[in-house]
Amino acid sequence: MALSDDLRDLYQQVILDHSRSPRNHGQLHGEGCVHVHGDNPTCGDEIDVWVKFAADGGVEDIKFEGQGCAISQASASMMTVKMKGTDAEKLKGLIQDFRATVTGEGTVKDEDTLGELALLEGVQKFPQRVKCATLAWRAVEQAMQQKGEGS
Amino acid sequence: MALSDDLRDLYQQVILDHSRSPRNHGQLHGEGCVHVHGDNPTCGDEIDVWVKFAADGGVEDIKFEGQGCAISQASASMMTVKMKGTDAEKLKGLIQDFRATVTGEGTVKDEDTLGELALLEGVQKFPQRVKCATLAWRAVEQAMQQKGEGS
Amino acid sequence: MTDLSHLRADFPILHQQVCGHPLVYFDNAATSQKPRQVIDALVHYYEHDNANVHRGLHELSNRSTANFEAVRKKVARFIGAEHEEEIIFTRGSTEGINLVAQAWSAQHLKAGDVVVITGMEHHSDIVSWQLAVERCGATLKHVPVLDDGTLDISVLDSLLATEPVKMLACVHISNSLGTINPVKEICAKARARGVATLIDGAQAVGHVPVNVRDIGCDFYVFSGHKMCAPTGIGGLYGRLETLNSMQPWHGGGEMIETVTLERSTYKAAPHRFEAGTPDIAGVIGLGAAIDYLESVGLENIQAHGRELTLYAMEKLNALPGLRLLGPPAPADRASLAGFTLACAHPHDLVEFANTQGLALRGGHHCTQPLMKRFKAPGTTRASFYFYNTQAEVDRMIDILNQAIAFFS
Amino acid sequence: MTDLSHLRADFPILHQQVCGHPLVYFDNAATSQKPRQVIDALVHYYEHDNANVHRGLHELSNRSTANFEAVRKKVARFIGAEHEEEIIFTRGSTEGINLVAQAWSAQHLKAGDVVVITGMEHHSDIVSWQLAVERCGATLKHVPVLDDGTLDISVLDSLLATEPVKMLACVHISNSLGTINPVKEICAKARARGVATLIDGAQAVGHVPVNVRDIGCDFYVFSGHKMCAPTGIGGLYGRLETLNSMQPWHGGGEMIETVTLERSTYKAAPHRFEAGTPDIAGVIGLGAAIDYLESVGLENIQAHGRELTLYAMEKLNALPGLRLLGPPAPADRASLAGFTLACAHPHDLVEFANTQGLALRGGHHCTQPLMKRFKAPGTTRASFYFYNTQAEVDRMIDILNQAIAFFS
Ligand SMILES: Cc1ncc(COP(=O)(O)O)c(C=O)c1O
Ligand SMILES: Cc1ncc(COP(=O)(O)O)c(C=O)c1O
Repeated sequence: MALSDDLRDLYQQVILDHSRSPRNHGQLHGEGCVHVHGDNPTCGDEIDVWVKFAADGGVEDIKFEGQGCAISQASASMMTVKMKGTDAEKLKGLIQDFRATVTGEGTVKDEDTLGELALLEGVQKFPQRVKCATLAWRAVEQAMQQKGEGS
Repeated sequence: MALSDDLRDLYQQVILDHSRSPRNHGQLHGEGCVHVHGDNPTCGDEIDVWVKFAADGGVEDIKFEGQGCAISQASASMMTVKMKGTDAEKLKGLIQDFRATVTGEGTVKDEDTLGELALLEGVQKFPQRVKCATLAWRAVEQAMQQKGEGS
Repeated sequence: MTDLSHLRADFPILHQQVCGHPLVYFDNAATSQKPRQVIDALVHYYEHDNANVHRGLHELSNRSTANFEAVRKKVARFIGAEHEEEIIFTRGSTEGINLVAQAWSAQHLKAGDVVVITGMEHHSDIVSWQLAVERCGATLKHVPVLDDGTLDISVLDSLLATEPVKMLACVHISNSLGTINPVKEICAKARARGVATLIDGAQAVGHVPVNVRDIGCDFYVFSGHKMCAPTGIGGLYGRLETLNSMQPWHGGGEMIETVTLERSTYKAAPHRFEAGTPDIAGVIGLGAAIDYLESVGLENIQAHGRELTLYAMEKLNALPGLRLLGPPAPADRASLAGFTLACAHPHDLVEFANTQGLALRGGHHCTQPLMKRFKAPGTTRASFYFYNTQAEVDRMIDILNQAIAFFS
Repeated sequence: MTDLSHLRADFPILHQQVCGHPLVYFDNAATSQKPRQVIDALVHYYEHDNANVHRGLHELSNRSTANFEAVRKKVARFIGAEHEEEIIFTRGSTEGINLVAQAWSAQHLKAGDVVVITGMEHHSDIVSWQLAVERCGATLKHVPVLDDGTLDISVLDSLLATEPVKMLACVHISNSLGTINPVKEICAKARARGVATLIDGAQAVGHVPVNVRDIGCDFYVFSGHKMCAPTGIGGLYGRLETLNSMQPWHGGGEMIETVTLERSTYKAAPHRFEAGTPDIAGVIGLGAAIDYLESVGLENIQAHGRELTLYAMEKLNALPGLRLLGPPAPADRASLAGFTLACAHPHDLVEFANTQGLALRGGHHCTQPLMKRFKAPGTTRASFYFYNTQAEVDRMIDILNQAIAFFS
């Protein structure tokens, strides 16, 4: 009973590893920190993201807590790794490229920056999991908006 | 294109004749007269029956007005002819026998009294028309009840 | 005449004998027949894809959900809605009207307000609004019907000008008269006064091209079973912002975001208004019906209906003692003819016709006030669809002639 | 073990490959599959009898009406109702619950009253009552669930003794835990206090013998699609005098006696609560499903389910990191198993299973408060019906073992 290739693509070792041992797990407090809660009510996935924005609008530091499926938690963990220290310009590109990666719509402009996140390409074959993969990302977009409104 | 036997049985010449020229058409007023309105809301058939009961509970006089299908109007007309002058005992028997005739349930006890009304037997083949044939009869039953309550 | 008789082969039910005669089915305004293609879609669904929608992650559920939501998109396109989220699946027109009369009214109708309907509404559009105004102390008024079977628009104008009207509910095509109402003009008048509009399209969708954006209504309802789709499915169109301004109607699965024992939050339209397991197969069948009707072409369906009605009206008008209700010009009416015969009550006529294999409908057609308006105890109605033929109309006229001879 | 595997031949959908593996369908609590006999009944209806009910006098309409009303009688017998007039056709359990929560409450629930539900209700029974109490200023309380997945009846006793309770709504069989509640005992307690009762039988009818008179409830709802019938049809049982004490719910055709533009009068139950064209084919299909289930035998279905669940529970309990929710004794539960696995989230597990052809369901199963109660983000649920086999359970255990190896 061999596992299907699609399934192996979806749950690559790196992804399972991130879901089991999430990086940047925890909270951030203090000035300049924005906290956003996101959820996928139908599946019950939940995420809390804390972002400390840099002066230029980039991400100085980022942490998260959450519960949910391997895809949502791994995506959050991998996202924080990539985002930490990213400037505003790159941040926007990264978000766009990631969405293109998991949906298969649009083109990825900067493969290098995406790095490991490109592994989440396997989600394309599982359209109903796109909202799992993008949960943390939507929280960050919301944080960017909140920051924008605050300043 | 011969007409079906069932249809000819339903609309016998006598029945059509009664529906075209109803007997005992009109109203009754004065002491001892009971007036009842009946309808079949789904088909729109309507009937008004006036009964002057005799002292023994029989029918001294009876008239009706109404609008509706040939079956409902013919049945009302033929009913008034038979009921006029009937004593209480015979009245009950007549009503039971008529119901047995049109529904095909139960047995007719007194064919003689029924007379012409036996022609409405054709209704048995058209179960959805039973309520047309019995419209006026239900009104008389209601009148009997009202009289009973009044005395 | 537009010849669509080859399509009869798609309808298994038409090829049967009734009382020893070939069936002539002229009761299409009550419900239409279903083509093989729609029946096959149901069978295929149950034999291959059946699973509950929205909640699963397994293959059958994914397939069902994708097919189900694809029909929402199809319906939106078919009736000219801007967003697929504007389409709510209902059991039929009646449920759609009740949804609006309850959920919209709860938010937007209060004591002293006026709801306007017309004298030619179907009971569903009368009774739901009677119940709605009763609940909140509003008042129901109506636009009367003129002798020619059209609406007295001058009364509408004066109601809109003088009364605190909040909602105008109007039938697109009258199921008793065949009148096609000028709904675009009517909705424009209402909109100019800030009055919301609900159009009852039970007799229109699948029979004439319908575009809700062009009509400019806030709500529009239709029944699948009258347009080749299965029984038990229909649709409500609502403008997105209007729908999302309304609180939920029924509580249950699929319409919620989070539920605690204390309180709940709700999804946006359309799911907010689709509590519980929907009629999934019905939706799939509705999609197949739309595909089928589009392959025939709405313009062809309309043209054929108009020609057949013109033909039938000429023949009917020649019968002694026959009074035809509704607009005299076939261009202003849909493909049905409601009439009275001096010598026979509708029920006797329908009974007679049935013994000759002809399916007509007699009665008040769920429009009792309209019958009273025309002083008819009821009418006999012949209603056509694209699979009906001129030969069938000839057969009807034959049978009516026999009936006249029989009952006179 | 009760062997019903020969019945698989009646279910075309079961004989397919999913992701290259034979389909194992364990999502029966979401919806059941349909036997050939039910599909055939639908096809026969559309190919021979299709016509609108109640309103016609022609042959097809008479046939449809007779067949339609015959199913009402059949349903009444099937669930032990005294009168066929006590059966109202609905889209499913959710619509039935909402009908009661709206139409019964309008007459019988007022500010200050209390409605009691339980901690294991489906969202449909939580949200409809939340909406109902909100409308009139009543209060919603609940009977909590104990660790073993049964109700804390002592809390019910004290609520009934101390609160102005007017309605008690309780699920017959929990769709998440599998708990079979002692509904007869519960209804007796309520009745002793003059409290009305609504039992949600979505998971019970067609799975265990149900007799509403024996249960002694005022209302009982069920969904056809969970018992081999088509989607879009279900039933509400209500005691006749209770139903006739309620005002209409939806306005429309079939539920009225006379309509004027000013006011209307209404039919008695059941038609009072069936406005508009019903899902006629759905009703016909429901009748065919009942015939089918009775030919299999409810006792056989129940025995088979119990044996299969016992077998599955033993195997599941042996898996590392698996926590089974609900009563530990299979005799107290219906044929489903909801569980969590330490190493994998339900959605990952269901996704994994699907690639092996196994259809499980993962998530909150429309019981979010219950998930919170058991501190689970959701569960994975395997739910069985009579056409499932021991070999399929073995296959599931195999796949779960692989999943554990994969995700750990
Ligand atoms: C004009 C009109 N409105 C509403 C309805 C009600 O539709 P349904 O019975 O499908 O809910 C009908 C059909 O009976 C109709 O003809
Ligand atoms: C216990 C219970 N109640 C109510 C429902 C709702 O049933 P439906 O979605 O068929 O209306 C379900 C099924 O989802 C259920 O399992």
